[in-house]
Amino acid sequence: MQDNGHSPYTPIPMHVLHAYYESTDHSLKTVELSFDHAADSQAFFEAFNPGQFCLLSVAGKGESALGVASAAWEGNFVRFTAQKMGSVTTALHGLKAGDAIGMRGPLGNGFPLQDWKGKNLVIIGGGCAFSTLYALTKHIHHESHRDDYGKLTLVYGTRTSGLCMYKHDIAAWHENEDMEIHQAIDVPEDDWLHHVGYVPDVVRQVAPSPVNAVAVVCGPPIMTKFTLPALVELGFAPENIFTSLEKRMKCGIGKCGRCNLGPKYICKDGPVFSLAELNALPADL
Amino acid sequence: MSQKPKIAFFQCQWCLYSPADQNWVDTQLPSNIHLTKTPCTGRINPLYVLNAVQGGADGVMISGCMPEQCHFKTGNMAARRQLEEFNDFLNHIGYEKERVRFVWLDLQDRGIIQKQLAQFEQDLEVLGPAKNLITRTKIAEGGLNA
Amino acid sequence: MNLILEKHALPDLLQSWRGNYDVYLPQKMERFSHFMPLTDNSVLVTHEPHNTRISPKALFLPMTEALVKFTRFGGYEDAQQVIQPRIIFAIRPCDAQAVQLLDTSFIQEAYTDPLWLERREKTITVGLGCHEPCQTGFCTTVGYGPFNKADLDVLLTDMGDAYLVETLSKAGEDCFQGLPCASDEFVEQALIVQRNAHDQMPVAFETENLKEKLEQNFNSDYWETVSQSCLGCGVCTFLCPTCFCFDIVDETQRRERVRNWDTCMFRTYSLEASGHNPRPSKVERTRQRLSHKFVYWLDQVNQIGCTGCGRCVRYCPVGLDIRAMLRQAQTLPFEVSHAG
Amino acid sequence: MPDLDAIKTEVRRLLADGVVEVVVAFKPGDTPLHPQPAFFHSPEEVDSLVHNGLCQNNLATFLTHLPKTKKVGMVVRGCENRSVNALIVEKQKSRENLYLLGVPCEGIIDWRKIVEHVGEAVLAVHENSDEVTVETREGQFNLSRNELLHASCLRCAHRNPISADILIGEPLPEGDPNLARVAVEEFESLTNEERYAWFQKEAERCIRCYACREACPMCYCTECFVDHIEPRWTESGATPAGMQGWHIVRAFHQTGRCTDCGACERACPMDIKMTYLTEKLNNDMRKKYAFEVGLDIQTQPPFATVTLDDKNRFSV
Repeated sequence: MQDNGHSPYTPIPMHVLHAYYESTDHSLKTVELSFDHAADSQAFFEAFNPGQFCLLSVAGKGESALGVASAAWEGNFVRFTAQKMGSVTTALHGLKAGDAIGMRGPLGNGFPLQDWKGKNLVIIGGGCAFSTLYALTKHIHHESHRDDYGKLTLVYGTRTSGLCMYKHDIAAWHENEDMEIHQAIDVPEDDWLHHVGYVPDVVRQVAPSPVNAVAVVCGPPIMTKFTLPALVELGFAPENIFTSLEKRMKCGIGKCGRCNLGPKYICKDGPVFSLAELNALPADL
Repeated sequence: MSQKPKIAFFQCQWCLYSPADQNWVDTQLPSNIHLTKTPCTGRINPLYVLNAVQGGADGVMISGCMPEQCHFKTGNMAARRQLEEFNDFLNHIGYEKERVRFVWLDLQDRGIIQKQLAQFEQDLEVLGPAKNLITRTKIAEGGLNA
Repeated sequence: MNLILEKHALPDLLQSWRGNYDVYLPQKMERFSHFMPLTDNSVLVTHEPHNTRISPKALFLPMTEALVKFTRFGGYEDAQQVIQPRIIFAIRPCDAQAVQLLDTSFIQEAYTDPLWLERREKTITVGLGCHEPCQTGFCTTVGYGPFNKADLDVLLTDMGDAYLVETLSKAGEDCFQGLPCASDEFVEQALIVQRNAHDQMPVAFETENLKEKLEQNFNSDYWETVSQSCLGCGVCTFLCPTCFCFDIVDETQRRERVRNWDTCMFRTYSLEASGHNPRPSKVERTRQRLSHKFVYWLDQVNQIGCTGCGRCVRYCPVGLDIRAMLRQAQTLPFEVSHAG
Repeated sequence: MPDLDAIKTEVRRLLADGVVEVVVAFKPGDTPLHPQPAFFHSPEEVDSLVHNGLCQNNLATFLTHLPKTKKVGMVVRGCENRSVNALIVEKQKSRENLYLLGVPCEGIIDWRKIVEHVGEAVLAVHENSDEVTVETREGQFNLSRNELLHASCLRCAHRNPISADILIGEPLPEGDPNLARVAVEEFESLTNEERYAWFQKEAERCIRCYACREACPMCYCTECFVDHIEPRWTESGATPAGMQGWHIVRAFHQTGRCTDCGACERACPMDIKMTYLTEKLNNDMRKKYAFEVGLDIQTQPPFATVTLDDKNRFSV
């Protein structure tokens, strides 16, 4: 049973606060959800840690696992960005402010922030998987947490400039002295002032220092596959490289067996794994 | 029968030539008739019929164009083969044959669809509510799960 | 406590439970036996062909059950299910062991499946040991046995005209109150029957280092060889007492979110929305099924996730035999790991 | 009974001469009751090849598991041969890439019936045209072959492969083509309620394992209609409506494609009878369109063609 006395399979009721397109091609939409009941909100934020995900539930369509893209300090709401893919995310794209929706979460382990205190962070994201990293950056960047961590380096690649998410914040971060941000797109575009190329190459080019540093990689499988070796080349120890995995999920609480990766369940034991942990698991992704 | 029989009505969008008829079908169908317009009777997959039956329809009516008058040349003839066989097959497992009806509408026919539907409704009332083949609205009972 | 239950007294005993419990026992359904609720004229079927075709896990994890109901205006509520106290009679030790294994997955500190838990708490299991070895079973090979007591409230031993009733819990004792105590001699005889049955079970394959061999040969051709004739159906996993995977789907018309049994042998099981499938062919799926039982369960709870009931062997439409597959796995090369 | 040595010799020759890359046939299983489909790649492997009445799968199923362009040899019986032909009609394989070793078939033995008679401790099974001898620990049992045959084999009208490249053994007398029709008519003589009760009783044992689908050579769709999420055609779980929906559509999708081999029924772990559904469809195809599946590799099934002069109930 959850704390609220409901079955862990029953979503909590939420309402859409804002819904807006994130990318210029309208393939990505962000929804911000507010809690219907204060108790749910309290329970959520007590448990929440950046890097966790939630199952958004549209009655009659199903559930979809999405990473939380907001930090707790931002307010009493939860943000998600969904790419239009299957039936649930298509339904999500149809939502407008005021619509009802269900949510289960927070689920998964999230980033081990306690262990990262005092270290430099290298955050590497690609495409729409950047959402949890955005939550992480927001969390760390907040004045109450910023001093706990060292240097912040951000690498964010997208296919085109239009697909870049959270443009407003990212533009602000470029101005910020406090962090080093490298943005990249795959193919050259006019008026593009930042890197052009694939994320692994950009990482090599930026060459963040592995000294007292932790790297977090989140992106499409193909990007992750090539970025992890690049970080190892740069001298990062496997224990200090983290990535967030994804697999098809149904229950989100380690019961349905679907996201099983060796002896681990990605929903329950993950989604955040260090490269050292991953190396010990079968390559069943 | 206390309630009027529920009819799933699949209509080829080309088969009603008269605007008055089409308008009647589009706007004035009684509430016990559920209309699904398809681009051609050839588009009517037997799965649609099954879905209607399992969704609780007491009868399924399909209206299409006369042979050789199909907007897509042969769509209605393909439909004729498949749906007739599907009806026979449902009958093989106990679903009454009379619950599926096919009407061919000539371009010259006016006002015939109202009559056909009324007749079908009458015939279904005689048959009573469908009971062979379980509808989806029934909660799981029986089987190995019990 | 050791009691004697005369076989002719069994029907009355079963009926006497009916007032307080839902009683399930294997009965004949078409050409096989199946756990069904006790009625006035139920006949216990234990010999056909040795075990029920569907494992009694279905009594704890039904093939289909509602999890969530959709209310009007986009709300959700728990699907209510009335679960009466139950007695499962004549469950075989392998199946009871399987339920115990599944507990480790469904009842956990972080999340517990409320439906599973309720069914477990309200169930008394009366096991019936197997005094005749079954042909396709291999319970002793995987470390269990024909008179394995795990997760039973009562264990019965068939002694011809009577059963030896070993009560293993308070609840079990209460059910069999009033039966005469068994003499030491009778118990001694029963122990011989139990030992004989145990000894008659052949060793189907060696389990030593099996985990390491399967683990280290993750990318071996072995998987290709053993999965070649697999059809990719769900017989093995659906009949398996320890397979617990389920799918959650919305049944729009019933306004319910239900869970259905699912299996890693299906293509759609791991297929992601992007079109990527981590297990694209039957090779990977077979590997997952075997590795889950003989590697991952060991990593998780240090028990083999197979109780040797033999259903998958008997009913595989292409005659794939897990025993033969694992015997073949024993020939794979491996290195002794010094890590642990 | 087919001459096993002759089959082996031919298979060895095919592999040695490189006529085919792989031969699909059977090998002995772990127990004598369950021979296993097997893929033979080299002449040395062929020693273990078997072919007997207990080989219950339709090998044509594996044709669509293999790459289209691969040269495949296959040991086929009457039904398998027709399934292969039907797959060729549906362009799943070209005839040039196939070499068929035909074996006349005397019917497939239901292992469950053997178990019912003599128990599971079977050590060996010997068979001839009339009798099956089963050796168990308790002794030897002689059973009548006819009693052990599967229902669809008893009604089989095409026991000899019709388009094999080589026929091993003497052709057998063909079965009576009317038996299937009689079976259908017998079932149809029941009332609607009785037929429905039968269907309901059979369908509700279903556990949705889809063994029937996977065992069927014609069920080669990458995505089956039950896998569709949107629209969901019928309930996905083991609910009465879902089970009925599955059995109706599974059978109906076989219209004009089913060879009545009965592999679906043999694969079913719950002993669900299914051939009474497909037999009806086959019977209709014969009656209405004079079409029989797999008799050649050109004729399209009735649902793939249209004519103006169909005479059916929906005609005007």
